[in-house]
Formats: sequence, C-alpha cells, structure tokens
Amino acid sequence: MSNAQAHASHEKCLLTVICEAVLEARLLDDLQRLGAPGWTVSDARGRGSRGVRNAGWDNDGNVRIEVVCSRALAEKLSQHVQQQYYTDYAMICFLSSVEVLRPEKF
Amino acid sequence: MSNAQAHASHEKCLLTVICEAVLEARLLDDLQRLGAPGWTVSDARGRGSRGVRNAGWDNDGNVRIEVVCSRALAEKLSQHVQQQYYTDYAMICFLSSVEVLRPEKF
Amino acid sequence: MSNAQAHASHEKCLLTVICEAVLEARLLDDLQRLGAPGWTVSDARGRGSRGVRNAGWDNDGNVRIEVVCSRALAEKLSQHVQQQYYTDYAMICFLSSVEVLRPEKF
Amino acid sequence: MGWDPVVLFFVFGLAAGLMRSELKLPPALYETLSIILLLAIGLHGGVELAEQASPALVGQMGLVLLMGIVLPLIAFPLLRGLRFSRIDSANIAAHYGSVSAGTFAVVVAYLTSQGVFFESYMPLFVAILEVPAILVGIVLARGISRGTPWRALGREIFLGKSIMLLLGGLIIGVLAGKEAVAPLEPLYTSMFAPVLALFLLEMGLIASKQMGALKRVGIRLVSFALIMPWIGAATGLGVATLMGLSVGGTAMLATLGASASYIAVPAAMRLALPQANPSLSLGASLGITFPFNILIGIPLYLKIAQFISEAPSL
Amino acid sequence: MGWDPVVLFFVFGLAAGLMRSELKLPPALYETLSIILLLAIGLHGGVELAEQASPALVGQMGLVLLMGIVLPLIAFPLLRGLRFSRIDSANIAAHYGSVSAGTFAVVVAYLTSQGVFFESYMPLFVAILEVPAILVGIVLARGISRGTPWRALGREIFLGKSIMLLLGGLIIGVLAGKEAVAPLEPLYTSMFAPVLALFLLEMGLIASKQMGALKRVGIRLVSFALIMPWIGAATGLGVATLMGLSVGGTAMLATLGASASYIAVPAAMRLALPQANPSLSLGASLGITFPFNILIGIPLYLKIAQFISEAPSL
Amino acid sequence: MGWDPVVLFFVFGLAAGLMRSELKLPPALYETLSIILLLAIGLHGGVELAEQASPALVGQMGLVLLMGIVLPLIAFPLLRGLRFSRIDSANIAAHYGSVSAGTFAVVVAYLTSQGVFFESYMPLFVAILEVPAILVGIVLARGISRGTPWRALGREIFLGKSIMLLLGGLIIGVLAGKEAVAPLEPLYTSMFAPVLALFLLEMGLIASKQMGALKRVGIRLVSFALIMPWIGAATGLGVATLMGLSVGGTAMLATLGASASYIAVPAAMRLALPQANPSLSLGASLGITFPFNILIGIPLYLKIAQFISEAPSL
Ligand SMILES: Nc1ncnc2c1ncn2[C@@H]1O[C@H](COP(=O)(O)O)[C@@H](O)[C@H]1O
Ligand SMILES: Nc1ncnc2c1ncn2[C@@H]1O[C@H](COP(=O)(O)O)[C@@H](O)[C@H]1O
Ligand SMILES: Nc1ncnc2c1ncn2[C@@H]1O[C@H](COP(=O)(O)O)[C@@H](O)[C@H]1O
Ligand code: NA
Ligand code: NA
Ligand code: NA
Repeated sequence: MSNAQAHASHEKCLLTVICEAVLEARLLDDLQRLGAPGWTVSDARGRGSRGVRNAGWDNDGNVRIEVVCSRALAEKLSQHVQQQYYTDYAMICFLSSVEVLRPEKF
Repeated sequence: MSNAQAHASHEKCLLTVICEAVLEARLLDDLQRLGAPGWTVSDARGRGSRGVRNAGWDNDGNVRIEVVCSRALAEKLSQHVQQQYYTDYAMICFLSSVEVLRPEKF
Repeated sequence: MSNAQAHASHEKCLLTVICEAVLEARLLDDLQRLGAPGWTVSDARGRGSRGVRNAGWDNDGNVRIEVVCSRALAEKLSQHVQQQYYTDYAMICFLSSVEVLRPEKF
Repeated sequence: MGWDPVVLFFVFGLAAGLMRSELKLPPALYETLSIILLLAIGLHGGVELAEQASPALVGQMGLVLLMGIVLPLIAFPLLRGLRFSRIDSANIAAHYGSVSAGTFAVVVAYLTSQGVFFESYMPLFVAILEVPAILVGIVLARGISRGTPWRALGREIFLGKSIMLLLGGLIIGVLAGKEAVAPLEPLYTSMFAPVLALFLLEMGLIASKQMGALKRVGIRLVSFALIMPWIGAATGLGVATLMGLSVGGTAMLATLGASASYIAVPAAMRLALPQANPSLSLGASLGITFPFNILIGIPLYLKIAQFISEAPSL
Repeated sequence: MGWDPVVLFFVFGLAAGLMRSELKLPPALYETLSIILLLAIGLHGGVELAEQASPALVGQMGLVLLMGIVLPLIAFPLLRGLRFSRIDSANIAAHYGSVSAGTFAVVVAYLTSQGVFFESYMPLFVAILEVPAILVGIVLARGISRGTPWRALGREIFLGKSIMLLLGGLIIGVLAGKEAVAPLEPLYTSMFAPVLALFLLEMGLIASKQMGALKRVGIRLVSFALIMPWIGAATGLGVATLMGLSVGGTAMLATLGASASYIAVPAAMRLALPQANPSLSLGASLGITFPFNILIGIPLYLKIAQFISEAPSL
Repeated sequence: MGWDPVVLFFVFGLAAGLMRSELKLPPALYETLSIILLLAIGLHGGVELAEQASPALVGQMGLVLLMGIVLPLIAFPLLRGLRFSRIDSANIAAHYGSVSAGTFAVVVAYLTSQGVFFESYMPLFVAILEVPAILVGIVLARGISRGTPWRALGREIFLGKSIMLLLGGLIIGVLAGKEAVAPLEPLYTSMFAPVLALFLLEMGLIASKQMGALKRVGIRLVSFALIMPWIGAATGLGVATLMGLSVGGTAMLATLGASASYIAVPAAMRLALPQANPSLSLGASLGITFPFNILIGIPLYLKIAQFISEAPSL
C-alpha cells in the first residue's frame, strides 16, 4: 500500500449491498439521508439463504448497490442497512478497500 | 484491518468469475455441489484473449458471477472452475478479500 | 497474503471505472491503445456529484468497466482516463488488489 | 372447437418450466407485455365507459369496493384456522382479496371468443378491487397502529405500476372517446390475443417455479389456494347479482373474486409487511390459484352465471 | 371529437412522473419503440418518394439544408444575449437547429387523424435537418480549429443511430417500392399509433424528470425554450412557402423548425463538446420545447399554415 | 416489382455493421423477435398440420430425419479434406447438418410473396432437422465413447429454446385448430413480415461482425461455407422429390438443406464439444452461408425446383 501512497492515491472503502430489487428506492433514500456521496446500481440475480432470485419477473430480481466512501461511513451505512432490513429481506453486504485518485469526491 | 476487527467484522473472500453466458447453468450447478453458500450473477460483455464478446445476441454474452465465502472454499472453487473450463471457454477468475458483518452466512 | 502466495496465486490490480455510457466506445479504444489485456463491461445507473443517471433512456445510463492488470498499468490507465475525461464527464475510478491464478493472462 | 390456444400457451409455459427447459423470455419482454395488457384493458374500459356511463355506476362501484374489503376478511380467519401465523395470514388474505389483471385478461379473451356480452366498464372494477384488500391486510397484521407509515404506503399503492396503468388507460379512454381512440384499437383488438398468449407463456414458466417452491410448504397452503377461489367466486356472483350485471359481467366479477393478485399486492406488501413470507403468498397465488382459474375456474364461473340467470326464481 | 389519445399518453407519462409514480418502461422497450418509429417514418417516406420523386425535390432539399444552417445561427446570439456561456450557447443552438423525430411522428399522426394531406417525402427533410446544426454548433463553439477531430465527428454523426435508421428505412422504401413493401405496412399503419402512444408515455416520464432539473436552472433557459419554437416555426413556414409545399407540408416544416433534438444531437455533442452542460440542453429540449410542441405547437402551426394558405395575396 | 424489402433489411444491417455504425438493437428485442418467429412458424405449421395430416407424413418424416443424419456425414469428410481438425470438422458439420429457423422464415416470406404454394407442415421438418446433426456431430468428434454425458446432452438439445418454441407452437396449433387460433393469426400474418424485417436487420449486424472475424480464418472456411449450401440444397431437392413435395415444398427443403444453424446447434455444441472453436462454425454459418442463402440461394432454389418440376422425364 506504500506503493499506492507514492502515487498520491488514497484509501477509501467500497460497500457492496446485494438485495431484492423491491428495496432499491428505499435503500437509496436511506443512503442519501445518511450522507453517501454517490452510488452505482446494477441489476443482478442470485441465490442465497433465502432461495433463488431469478430476475424472471417483477418481484423476483436483485440489485447490486455500490458505494465508495470513507471507512467510517461505510461501516455506518452497512450497519444501518443490516439492522433495518437484514431480518426481513434477502440481502448481503460486504466491505472492501479501494484506492481512489481524487479523495475529495468521496 | 485491525480497525475492521474492532468493529467485529470478519474477513471473507470474494471470488469473481467472468465467463461466457452459455456456462452459467453448469457453473452454478458446480458451485452448489462444491458447497458455495450463495452467489450473485449479472450480465456483462467484454474482451479478452479469446476475442470480443458483445452480448449482441444469444451466444455472445458473458456473465459475472460473484461468491462470498471462506478463503479456503474460494480457492477450491476457483481451482475447480479453472481446471474444468479454462482451456475451452472464455473465462477469467479472481479473488479479493472483503469484510462482512455476519460471518455465519458465508 | 502469505497464504495466497503458498497457493501460487499472484497479486494483480483491478481497475473499476464507472462513467456515462456515451463514453464507452471511446474509453475502450483508449484502453486497447494503452495495452489493457482485456476488460469487462456491464450496464449500471447511479448518482454522484453530477446528478442522477437513471438509465431510463438513450443518453442517461452509466457503464461499469473493469480491467484486471498489473498495478503499474492500472495506475497508468486510471491516470489517463481521469486526465482525459474527468472534468467533463460523469465518472469515478478506483483500484483494488485481487489475486489471480494465471498471471500470464493479465 | 378445439382447445383455447391462449390457455394452451399457459400450459406450454408450465410444461416447459416443469421439464426444466432452457426456455425463458427476456425480463423486458415480460414487463412490456404486462404494461400493454394493463393499458389495453384500461383504455378499452375507458372508451366504453364514456359511452355507457350512468348514475347507477356509482352504486355499483360502492358494492365492488365493499367486496374488496369483505374478501380478505373472509380469507384471514380461514388462514388462521389453517394455522398460518397472523402476519402470513394477513399477507395472503391481502393477495386473495385483491385481483389479478392477468386473470382478467384471460376472462376477457374467453368471453369474447365465446361471444358472451359483458359490461364494458368492468376494468373500472379491476382498478377498484386492487386497493382495499391491501389496506385491510395491513390493518389485520398491525392493527391501526400509529407506527404504520400510511402516507408512504398510500403512495406505494396508488402510484404503483399496475394501478397507474389501469387508471391511466381508463382516463385516456374516457377523455378521448371511441372515435379518437380508433388508431389505438389494435392494442385491444388484433394485438390483444398475441400479447396475452406470450404473457401466459411467461406466466406458465413463472408458475412452474412457484409450484416447485410449494412442495416444501405443503398441503395446508395448497388447500387454501384451491378453496378460496370458490369462496371468492361465490362472493363475486352474489355481488354481481345484487348489481344486476349481465351473465358475462357476472362471470367476470366471479373471476375477479376468485383471482389473487401477483403484481400490485406482492410489491406493496413486501414493503408494508416485510416480516411476511412472500413465498407463501406468491406460491399460492401464482402456483395454484392462477392456474386453477385459467384452466378450470373461468369456464366454470361462466357456466354457473348462465345457470343462475336461467333459474326462474332469481 | 375528444382529446387526441396519443397526446394524452404523453400527458399521462408527465403526470405519473411528476407524481413520482413507480411507473417506468423497461429501457429496451423505449429503445425498441424509437427504432420502430424511425424505421417506419423512413420506410413510409421512401415508398412515397419512389412514387413522387421530381427534379424540384433537389431544390427543396437545398432549401431545407439551408434552414438547418440558419436556425442555429439565429439561436446562438439569442442564447448569448440571455448570458449563456459560449460553449453552452453553441450546444443548445445545435439542439434547436436540428429536429426531433418524436415530434415529427406526432405531427404525422395528427395530420393523418385530421385528414390533412402532406407531401409524403417529408421524412427526407427530417434526415437532412438532423445534421447541419450539429456542425454549425461545433464551429460556433470551437471555431474552425485544426484540433477538431472532424473525421471522428463525421462518423459519429452520420453513423449515429437515428440517421442510420431514418436513411436506411428511406432507401429500403425507395428500392423496394410500394407494392413490395406492402407486408411491412403495419409498421406505419396499424402499429404506428400504438407504438407512438407507448413512446410518448415514456417521453412524458422522461420530460417530467427534466422539468425537475429545470427548476435549478431558472427562468432564462425556460424563456429560450418557449421563444425559440416560435422562431423555428416561423422560419419553417417561410421556407415551406418558398418551396411551395401544401398546407400539411407547411405545418410539418414549421413543426420541424420548432422542434429540438434529443436523440442524435445530445449523443454527438456530448462527445464533440464535452465541456457543454448537457442538463441545460436536454432540460430545455425535453422538459419544455417537446411538451410545448406536442401539446400546443402542432395544432397551432397547422392553424397558421391554413390561415396563410387562405390569405389571398400570398 | 422492386427488391424484397425484408432482404433489404438484412443488407441494411450488414452495411451498417461494416460501416461500423453505432446502430444496435437491444438484446432483449433480438430475443423477442426470435421467440415470436419460432412460435409463429410452429403455430402456423401446427394449424395446417391439423387440417392436412395424412399417414404419408410419417414416411416423409422418416426421410427428413435421414437427411439430417446424412448431411453432417457429407460435410465432415469435406471439412477434413480442407484440413480442419477432427473436432472442428465435427462441430462445423453439425451446424450445416442442422437448419436455420431464420432462413426458413425468409423462405416462407419469399414463397408467400411470390404466391407459390408449399406444404404447410414444413415447420415440422424444421423441428426434425434441428436435432440429428447435433448427435452425429458429437459422435464424429468423440466416437460413441462412454464418457459422453448423453442424458445431459439430450436435455440440452431437446429442451433448448428453439426446439421448445417450434414444437410448442406446433402442438398448440394442432390441439387448438384453425378456428380457435384465429385471434393469434396476426403472429403469422400481419406481424410476420415486420418482425422478420427487424430480425434480419439484427442478423445483418451480427453477420457483419462474423465477417470481420472470418478474415483471420481465411479461404478454406469461406470455400466450405460457399460450397456446402449447394450440396445441402441438392440433397434437399433429392429428398423432396422422393417425398413427392410440391414445387414450393421442394424449394423449402432445399433451403433447409442449404442452411446452417446458428441458434440451437452453437449452444448445444459449445457444451458438448467445448474444444471446438466456435468462431469457425459461427463465422461460416452466420458470416457466409446465412447471407448467401438470403441473398442468392433462396430465389435460386425456387428456380431449380420449378425447372425440375417442369422437366418431362422426372
Ligand atoms: N455467498 C454469497 N455470495 C454472493 N452472493 C450472495 C451470497 N449469498 C447471498 N448472495 C446474494 O444475496 C442475495 C440475498 O441473499 P440471501 O438473503 O442469503 O437469500 C442472493 O439472492 C444473492 O444474490
Ligand atoms: N484483463 C481483463 N480484465 C477484465 N476482464 C477481462 C480481462 N480479460 C478477460 N476479461 C473478461 O473475461 C472474458 C473472457 O476472457 P478471455 O477468456 O480472456 O477471452 C472477456 O470476454 C472479458 O469479459
Ligand atoms: N461515491 C460513489 N460510490 C459509488 N458510485 C459512485 C459514487 N460517486 C459516483 N458514482 C457513480 O459514478 C457516476 C458518475 O459520478 P459523478 O461524476 O460523481 O456524477 C455516478 O452516476 C455513479 O454511478
Ligand atoms: Na380476489
Ligand atoms: Na428545429
Ligand atoms: Na442444413
């Protein structure tokens, strides 16, 4: 990572949430309210502890939401999301570290 | 990473496989048989050593498959997948480390 | 990471660029010219400092481009992309480290 | 006359799904088909409504609204009796109190092909029946607690896709009138059956997946999903008789009573009552009741409506 | 006669969007609809062109080309006067100098439903008008500098989706001729209105989003977006009179003049002039001018064309 | 009469692709078009089959099946002679022994537009021809080894999308019969040509990509892709004469013999014979043989069939 520093890149955190599509609007509202600097959403399908989600029709798809932000915020967001929705909705969350060139954006 | 520990998050491994779409059903069968706790699939297109795959029609798209699991399993899955399909199919595989809040899921 | 070494996996870099879809063809041309060994593209939508991009119609979607390559190349690509397009286009870029089994591919 | 080909498309999808065929329709096509069906039903209804509107309609609308409130109130104790949890019972009751626009499209095609007249403003009743059961279901689950975010729920329900499309089509039909809508008629004439056939093909594929899921849930849910349509149909027949509908209209209201939602209600309840298990409600509605109505129910309800209308004393 | 239902679909989309309904069409459907519209317009034009081509047409094409050069040259100083930056002014001027195929489809449907004759080779003019404003816009912004990658831009513009489809359809129509094209006629007869209605529903949803964005930009842009259509229409009326078009053709050229691009130009200018703010140009074109033309402009331009044609001295 | 517009759409796609235009259809549209074509062909065939079925048909089906076995056995040594590897030869042979439903749709449209009668149960032969070449190809590559997962392959092949849709449509047509299918007729009447035109537009775009890829592969593959259609057509002509088909039916079976699969076979062979290089088989089938048949072959096969039928001694 010292290598990264040398190139003036900065460590940030990438939060990835995969959850049922019906939650999309609500989750994005929450992200905005909690101060996420931005997000990217794409459509997905999958399988987990709550069965197969094939994206074959309206109520059967997943979305994959990504947020690049500070580690502190990522942890806050992920904790909020899990507390709020984890029990009742098909969902997984994970964090990883990424490097960005323009930290002021995130 | 000590920071992560402090927040009771746990390190897991994210296996990403990008391969031609025709393999999807077969790969997911394999993942299940080998004990993957779940997966997420999305559609993609791309270019690699085996040419351009534009997703313009039936036999010309890629899928992007993600599995969050233990490092041991991720290595096993990735080795299986590469042994089985790498020579004959357009495919790449990579691992990265991620942190999750509820390790019991994966 | 010593664990990874033991399994003969090799560290590479994953560059992720999320930008407006209209740039896709041009960016991929640049990637090729600069020597990227391959890429994967998927469609996305999102929100950032330049507003909401809903993918509702022609001129309103994002793409998510991923390149697995050496760290040096990833940094070169990301610097090029940011210099060239960052001011005028909706775009973010980030790097992370990944492990691959067949380093000769990337 | 042979089999109804539109229904055969459903059977085809079901069979393909159960044989685990590779066949699947692109999700965008399924969405497109359901958008066109909803708009076409609404538009056709609106055009006819503009021609036939009468003060009596207001009373009829009231009765239909009542029916939408009563049905989940019948379904709920039945489900509780079958030992489903309070939350799941309320959720399933909301699905069965509401209606399925897909089933409605099939009954329209069926009556048309049989040459049976029906009141052309029936789509209005589809729109009316969509909503109340959702609200009743929420109250059954939560009581009329303060915590319920009624505003957000109201938005969710009234601004949901299927009600918007039905009502939008209806209002456009009323405002434009029959003559001006003529260029759009293919939507509910020549294109209707092909669109419906493709839609049912996909519904068959979807239903086959739900049937798989049902195996786990077992006999109690299947019983409910086979019994409730009869109760709904009977209620619909009764209300239709009160309203003085034609034979075709009566068969239709019976079908609406017997049908269970799988678009509007699942989306709304998933957000309003997240603790409920959606695979129970969708399994019953899509996996059992939809096929039952398409394959057996609709012709039967028409028979019964014809029988009643011919009975001297009624 | 009631409201035009095709226009009501636009209003419906607008209303649904402003109410923040969940309603949205799958992106693949929107793309499909615009592909079909462009092909159908081109094909229909080509078929008629084959029947009616005359040497006079070459002169008319020249005049239309001129109109496509003049319009952005009028818009640019107007925008500069409203204190937009040079780059943004050039970008917006390119949008307004070019045309909107969606608006053209609506005027086709409108004149057809009103039974007004128009020259059937008008789609040719749509194709001609798409391009020059883009080039003028780029020159206005950059001067005729060496740095401009004209080759790449040329490809971008001429090989862009909308021009390819319009010209492709046109050429196929010319080569095949009316008789051979007969099996494809549903594209521009029975299917045209339904496709256009769905397309306008989506356009309404899109326009509603742009309106939201406009609030931030304020009154100057809105004024321009409401004034420029009048200037464009007047120019179109003038050129049409010079060309000796029929009343219907005149109304159409006025509509083309008044319309602003939202497909071909945004894509081309985004790459050619990245510093320009696309939310200004799209906000004006989609959020204000498109609705204005659909709801108010088109009937008005027809009225004016009829009035002019009846004026004795002209 | 001018050019065939449906074929011109293919040329248009080809040209747009070769000019590297931005034009592309959404993948969901392409999928939808091919689903509709396959269903429509099957349904139409089934409806007519119900009316015309005869015991002779069983014998004809046997002959067609035989043709599906013989064709890859002819192609294979030819390919080996051209110095392709055993695996690649087997793979390409499987493609050419099977058929292209898209080519079949074009020959249907062509014969219809020319007013040439053909046996209406031809779609049955399309379904029959899809399968045997795949099995022969696998055996040619692997021998009848134990390792071959025949069960899984069988599923893959018979439950694959295109056979399901063809057979599903066919069976629905047979079961429902002409009268009941009437509301679905637009699928194979008014909608058929527009759907086919859009489909061929996309096929042109796809073929243009394959042509690019061909440059690398060189002259041997191109020769094969231009020679094999003649052999396939001759075989089809011979079998059709044995079967006593009409002139139209003969031209069709020649076309089927000449055509090479690009949907069912590639998907199946990719899984059954992964070592084979798919860009060889797709390049030949899509990049050369499909265009050849669409542009040159089909009219030619009809001419030959007419010539043969008029020859006194036959
Ligand atoms: N181990 C996993 N790896 C990758 N994706 C997963 C995993 N588990 C679950 N998912 C995704 O998250 C969704 C919801 O998970 P679940 O709540 O476990 O059903 C699934 O539909 C998958 O798309
Ligand atoms: N270096 C790379 N970075 C990102 N994606 C890649 C890379 N190489 C290959 N891919 C993806 O993996 C697919 C198969 O790769 P290949 O087998 O190399 O043709 C391609 O179509 C791309 O989508
Ligand atoms: N913090 C973020 N996390 C994830 N995605 C982002 C973030 N910021 C921006 N994006 C994505 O990048 C695109 C362009 O960003 P921007 O240039 O900031 O508008 C957005 O439309 C999002 O898809
Ligand atoms: Na009901
Ligand atoms: Na204009
Ligand atoms: Na063949």
